[in-house]
Amino acid sequence: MSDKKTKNVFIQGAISSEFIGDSIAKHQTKTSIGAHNIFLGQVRADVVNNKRVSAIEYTAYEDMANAKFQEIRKAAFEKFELTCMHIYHSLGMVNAGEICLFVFVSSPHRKTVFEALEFIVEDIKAHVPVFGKEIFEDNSHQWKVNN
Amino acid sequence: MSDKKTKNVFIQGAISSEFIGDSIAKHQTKTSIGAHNIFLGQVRADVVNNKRVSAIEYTAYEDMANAKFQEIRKAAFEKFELTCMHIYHSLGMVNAGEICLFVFVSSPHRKTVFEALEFIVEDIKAHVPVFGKEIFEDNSHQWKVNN
Amino acid sequence: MQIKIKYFGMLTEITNCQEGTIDFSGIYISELLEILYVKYPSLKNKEFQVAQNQQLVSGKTKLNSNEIVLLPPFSGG
Amino acid sequence: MQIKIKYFGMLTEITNCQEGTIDFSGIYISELLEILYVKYPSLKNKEFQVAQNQQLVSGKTKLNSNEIVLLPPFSGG
Repeated sequence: MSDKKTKNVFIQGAISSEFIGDSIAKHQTKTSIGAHNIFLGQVRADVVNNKRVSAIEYTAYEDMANAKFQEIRKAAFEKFELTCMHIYHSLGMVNAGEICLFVFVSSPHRKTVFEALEFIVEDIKAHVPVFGKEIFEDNSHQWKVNN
Repeated sequence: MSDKKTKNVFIQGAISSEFIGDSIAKHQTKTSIGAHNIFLGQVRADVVNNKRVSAIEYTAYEDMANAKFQEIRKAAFEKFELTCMHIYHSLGMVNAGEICLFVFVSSPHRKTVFEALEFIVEDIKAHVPVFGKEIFEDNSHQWKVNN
Repeated sequence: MQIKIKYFGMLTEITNCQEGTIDFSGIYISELLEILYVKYPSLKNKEFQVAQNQQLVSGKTKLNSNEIVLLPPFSGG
Repeated sequence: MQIKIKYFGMLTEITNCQEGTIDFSGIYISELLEILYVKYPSLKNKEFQVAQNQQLVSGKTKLNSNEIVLLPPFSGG
């Protein structure tokens, strides 16, 4: 229902370490920044009833999710003195050990990035319609539950 | 005076985004990790009396600093359920926009990494004998003060 | 009126589909849910939220869209 | 006894060197500082801490090393 253009936060498959490194490099021209804080969610090979998680398959209600990410961005920029903020989330299969969530905030000062990053990550976990299906090595599955 | 072997935390010059990306990549085999949190300190081009900071030159009382970093590591591992922790600090010249501090913590759970990272960064700022000389564009300087 | 219903996550295992349509002549979301509970009885035992126009809504909300989305607990990140 | 004194950061601009030696026959760090204040009067106006064996010490500490380090406020990161 919103007319706002919303950026697509989703990436197909895992988020690579090169992508993260490149994203860091792009901030070297922004010389008012004194502190970056980065959160990375990585798929854990949890063992449940002797079966090991080999991957998580992510699906999302994409339109609503992108709108929610946009709302979270807006709220964070209003609440904290941030120079920039980037959010990326995987869709589809992400293997254990690979990265599925990348949240990156930058500010002149460190106190700001610590507060902002935790606020944003908790908001994403609670309010963005993304669904993780944990695939076990025997191809059975269970639906991930956040806590 | 201590017999403990202490790891050298110092890197000559800026910490590159490739180095950080590589460090992230190395954690993909550690599949008990669910959350990483990374702090990056970047040299700000602050303007003081119409002069702009072009670089910071870092010196340190290296033996004591490495021992302190080791103490901080030990305290953090005792206090938090961390899977791993890495700390790197620049020595020598780091230009505005470049990275001078890289602190990286990983854990099964996100709450742990948020708490641990802030604890470690504040401890470094307060207790490690590192000294920043802010070099202005006209080659004059002032000594950096943390707050 | 034909209403499109979308399902996500574990709910798709109850409905065996990602979307369907139902014929609806009521006013409130709760009435629409009653129809879905008849069609998919085990939906009653599942925790989910309802979205209309990309906003979460309660059963007391009036239907004002021809698309409704059923969302199980979020588990991103 | 010959004591090596190391200076860091802004203190090196007062001493014009990164290290020096002084001849010392006292017991306490505070006595050693008195000698340094005579040698470098403007050191008195500077904020600094003293380290012995890589530990911060107070003036009341006894000297038990032949190397003492003067550290201005830390500004890493």
